[in-house]
Amino acid sequence: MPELSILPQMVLSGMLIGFIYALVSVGLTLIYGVMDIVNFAHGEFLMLAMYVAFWLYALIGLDPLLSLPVSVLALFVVGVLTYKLVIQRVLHAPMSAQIFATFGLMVLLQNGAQFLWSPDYHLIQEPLLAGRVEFLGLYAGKPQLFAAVGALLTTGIVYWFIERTETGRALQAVAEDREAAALMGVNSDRTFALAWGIGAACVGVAGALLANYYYIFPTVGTVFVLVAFVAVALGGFGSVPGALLAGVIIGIVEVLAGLFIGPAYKEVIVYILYMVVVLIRPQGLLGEW
Amino acid sequence: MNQLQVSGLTKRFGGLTANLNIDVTVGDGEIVGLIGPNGAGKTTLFNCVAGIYRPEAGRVVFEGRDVTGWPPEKICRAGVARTFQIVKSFGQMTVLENVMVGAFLHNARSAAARATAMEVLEFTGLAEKQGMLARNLTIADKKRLELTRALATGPKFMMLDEAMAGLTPKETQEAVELIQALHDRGITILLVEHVMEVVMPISDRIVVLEYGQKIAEGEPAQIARDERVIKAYLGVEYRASS
Amino acid sequence: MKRMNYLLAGILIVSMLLGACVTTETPTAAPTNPPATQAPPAGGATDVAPTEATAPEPVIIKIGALYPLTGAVAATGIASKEAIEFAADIVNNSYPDLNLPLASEAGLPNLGGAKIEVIFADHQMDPEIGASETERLITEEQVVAIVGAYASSVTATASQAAERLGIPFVNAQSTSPGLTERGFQWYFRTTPHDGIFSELMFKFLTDMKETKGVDISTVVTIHENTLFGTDSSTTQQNFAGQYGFTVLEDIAYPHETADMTSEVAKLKADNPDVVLPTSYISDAILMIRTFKDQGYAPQAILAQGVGFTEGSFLPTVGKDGDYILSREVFAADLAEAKPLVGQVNELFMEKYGRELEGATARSFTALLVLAEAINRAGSTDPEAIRQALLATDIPADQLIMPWDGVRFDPVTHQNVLGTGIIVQAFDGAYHTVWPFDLATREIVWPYPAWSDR
Amino acid sequence: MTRRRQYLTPRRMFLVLFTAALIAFPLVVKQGSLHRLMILVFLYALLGEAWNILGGFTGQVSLGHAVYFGVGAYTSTLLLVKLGITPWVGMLAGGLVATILSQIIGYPCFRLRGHYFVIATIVLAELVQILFINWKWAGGAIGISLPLLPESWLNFEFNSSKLPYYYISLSLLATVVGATYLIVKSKAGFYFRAIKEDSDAARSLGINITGYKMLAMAISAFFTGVGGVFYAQFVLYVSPDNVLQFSLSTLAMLIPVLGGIGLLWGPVLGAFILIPMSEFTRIYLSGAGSAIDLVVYGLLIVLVAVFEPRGLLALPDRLRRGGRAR
Repeated sequence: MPELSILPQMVLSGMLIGFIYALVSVGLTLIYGVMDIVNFAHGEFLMLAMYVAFWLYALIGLDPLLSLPVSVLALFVVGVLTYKLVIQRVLHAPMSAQIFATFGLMVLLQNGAQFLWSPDYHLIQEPLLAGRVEFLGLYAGKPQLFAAVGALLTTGIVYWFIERTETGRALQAVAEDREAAALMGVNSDRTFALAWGIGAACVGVAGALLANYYYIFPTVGTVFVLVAFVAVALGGFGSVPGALLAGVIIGIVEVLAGLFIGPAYKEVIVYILYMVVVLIRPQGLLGEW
Repeated sequence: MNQLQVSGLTKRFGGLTANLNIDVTVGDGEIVGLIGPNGAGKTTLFNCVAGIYRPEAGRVVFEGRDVTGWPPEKICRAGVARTFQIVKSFGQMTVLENVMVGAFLHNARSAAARATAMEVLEFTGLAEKQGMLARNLTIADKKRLELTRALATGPKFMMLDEAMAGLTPKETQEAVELIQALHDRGITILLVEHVMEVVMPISDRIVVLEYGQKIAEGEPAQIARDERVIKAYLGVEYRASS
Repeated sequence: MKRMNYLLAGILIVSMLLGACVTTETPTAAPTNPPATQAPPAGGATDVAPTEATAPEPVIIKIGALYPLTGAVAATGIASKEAIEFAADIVNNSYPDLNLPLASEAGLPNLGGAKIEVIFADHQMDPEIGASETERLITEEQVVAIVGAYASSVTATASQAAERLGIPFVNAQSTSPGLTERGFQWYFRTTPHDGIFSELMFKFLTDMKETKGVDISTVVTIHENTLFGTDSSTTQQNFAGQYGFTVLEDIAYPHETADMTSEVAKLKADNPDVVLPTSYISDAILMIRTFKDQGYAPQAILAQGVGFTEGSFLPTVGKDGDYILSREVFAADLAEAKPLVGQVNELFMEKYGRELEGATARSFTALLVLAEAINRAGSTDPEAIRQALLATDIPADQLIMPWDGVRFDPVTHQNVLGTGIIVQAFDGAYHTVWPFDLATREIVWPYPAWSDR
Repeated sequence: MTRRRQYLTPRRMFLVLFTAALIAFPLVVKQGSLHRLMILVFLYALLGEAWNILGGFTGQVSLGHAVYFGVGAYTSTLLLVKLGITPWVGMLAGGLVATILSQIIGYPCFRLRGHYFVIATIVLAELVQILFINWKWAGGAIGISLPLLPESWLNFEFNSSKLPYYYISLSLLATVVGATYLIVKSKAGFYFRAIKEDSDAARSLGINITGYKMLAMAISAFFTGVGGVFYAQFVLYVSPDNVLQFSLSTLAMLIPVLGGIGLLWGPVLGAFILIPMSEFTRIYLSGAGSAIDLVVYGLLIVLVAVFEPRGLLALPDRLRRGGRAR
């Protein structure tokens, strides 16, 4: 049994991975909040973002740090296209049909990636961000630390955007009541497209940051997406701060559970935590019905 | 004897009080109209009785049984049927199937349920539309279907929430006749309306709410004369039309 | 629900049904030998065709080969397929200068120079498909024996099907120890299993203690918690006891976990002399990265192959992979001690443009072993072949493997002479470091601290 | 009612024709591989049909049905391996255990709505899978290979021919479709659909919606569990990553959604298209692990979802305009 002195370090490390979970979840929850659709291809958006970062690095030696804007832009486009080509057409279909659609997209993207780029694993060898920083007895990998900061910033920006800007309010209005919003002259179609764009862009950030230190392969999305689903539900569907909070909680719980109960059970503990929370608060930590 | 007795009922939503200490009684076989301007708390009271909301204070007694806070399905089984202000028909099911859902409450077998359903459909005059999908009906027919569906549960007491809102005069007239017919079947009726014209003539008694409180109760004639009611709600146009 | 729909449903379904029959009636062969539909370089067709053409001779002996030709591990499957075609070519044609079974003569002498034809089937890593493809190979293709199936979970069901139908199943690569404990009559395994490999790893550690005088007594096993990892760590713990090592802890972690902080933290807390990881590639990559991040360096990291020895592992982790030790079944640099390996490797290189490695070398060997047995049996009767396999005794010098030979245990049918080697990574490539007489590089011990890289 | 009668004959005709075709199929087509394909079609049609009762008719979208499949498979297998009880008893037991589990899972989950429910079912399924991975007594991650018993109906093992499996799976499917038909026509069926359409209205008509959701879940889980038992006997190998894998949960949903969700024949049609489709794309398109087959597979799914979200059975209906499917 490891001694407790390493506890602060573990909590820190847990938070660091937690911020990544959060960042992946934010996009998901945003899309959900605006239009009640869970994007099962969300993990594949992350995968695409990571490949964008990787190829820019492999082909023109552009560091993920610098290619971040590109990934974000690319994913924004991917999001909008997904909405225009697929989601728009299943907006009024039953939930199962919507899941069906995004699930198909997931299969398509995963295997499209394997078809185009082979199932091989990639890792960005010499990113600008490397090594670790040490402070008051704690340490953290620079890329992880940077990713955490990036996650916080992005979440903050998205939150500010939704709460404070005109467009953001439009998003909320549409989320509240499409008809009413329409009367107020909000074009719900454009708003939805925007939501998908931003949602995907968030994953774009996540992918670029993750590419700094995580391996890249066609099904890398699946490693993160289930956690993201849980985080979104745990935080409350549609709640951006909720996703952030939940992501970090899950990160910490995973590490501590792994440490004290055994890595084989770390997910179990997270799932149990989730079930307990939603049974007490069916709408999740910060969500409302 | 009073079939429904609501006493001292109070319902709050966070800060605002939707119903405050309301007493309403509906006698066996009566038609009672519950009226009041929008936001007077009619639907809230209605939902407290129907079991959608649980009141903070007060009791709802139906046929001598305290049904306060019972869930809707239990209230229904006790013999209280209701319709919704915004129609909630089962859009993807046919008219007959809609009504059969109601009829199944007292029929375990499909054949029996179908028979009951057909009987009430004939009664409400929707029989020839039995094959249509509910979502393809007109508003008037949807409201009628909802009423038929509720009737199929064999209620002693029916609560109709704005059964006539948004209907053409002709449709309204048909609706009034239907309500009369229900009454003739021996069903007690509580009407929630703010369209005065239709409530006044058919109601035995009228209860008036304003700002969540009961401001008047009595026969239509005296309600029509009640100054507070007139001031609060009716305004001139009712006098004019009467 | 609309009656019309029933009707149309019916018509659609029936047409589907008929469609199903018609469409597959014609190209039944398609699933049978993907070569036809495979990318040309694999060239199954191009190899087999001439032998069929130039052999109006007595018989063609059909052998089934079951591999994952699509999906995540397709790369390995395709490579194994090439190795098997290569072996078939060596049997069917004359290679006098190779000291391999059946290399010198063309075909199988005891069967009037009969040629062997290998029919491939794709199991996609799915146990159910594996079993049914085996049945199809046996019942519809009339193969006399089967080689396969790479993944242990598929081998489990496929060999079961072969067992039921009474056809020999020679297993080249599956290393789950339990497979040879099932008391099967028709299942033979040429490759050493994880038990043997695990023992090898402890023999190596003991040898290091005795000859190099390193001071090691404690180990921690860390493994992904599916079939492969669980099997491996179980056997490792048994042998640790036998060889006098203390297992401080057995850490199981979920496959494809996103983060290994807690796993490595436990390792640091236990602070063993040697870490014994059993991982697939994704976890292996993450593990090494986390070691680096947390600056963790035990005396030695001794891996149970697979994730750590898979082709793209070292290229992916780059220099961070250096000095990792792993058990291996084969390494091309064996050529330095075993010229035969060099000869075969060159031929394979010029034919398929890639070096032999663990998977291919073992597939190659398995087919030779099977062919040699069929030849000795002098008949294609399954029971005769089974008896011949039981009597197999191929000396080490006729193998490209670092084994002491091939001889099957009369009960379990496990090759009792199989063994492995220990390799270590030096600038992006693995080199044999043990047994010392096969070593091509001097072992680096202990594992250097990350700070002095 | 009258409309029903006048349509009855063509439907009967089709049913007879269809059943006859299926019974005759293996006698006409002798290829074992095609028998196997059909067996899979029947099995997955059964899964879809079972899912449809909960997800299609009652509108509770579950993505955790792998649990019931796996638990069914494990139950019969453990009974056989540990106690030597014939799988036929195991089939009943498997269904029952799945049903019981479904009630344990359903109780908390039905307090959740919409996507909260979906995610909860996924999470619980994952949880069960992890528990099985770590449950040594039940074979842990390694799973259990079923003992090879002499081929017999009692042992539920056949190796010389797949025909018994074919007819067992066919009759299982027939039973489930028949049962579903009766359920849909019954009180419970009407209540299921009412709950899906509008739960408030349903309650106002005296329906105990939680109770009926649990009932739908129970029936659905039972059939799924039985399917799992058949699979275990067919493949003779159960492990957490073959009978408890997430893809089973998705497949159970994809099939009815493809064919026509909430329609009796939707899952059957869905399975008859999806399973052969994925098999054939695999056989004809899969080159050297390029995964092009799954690319096509995914693309087809998206196309169906985009152009006929109500499922293929809605197509004829769309042609007859008015969109009156479901």
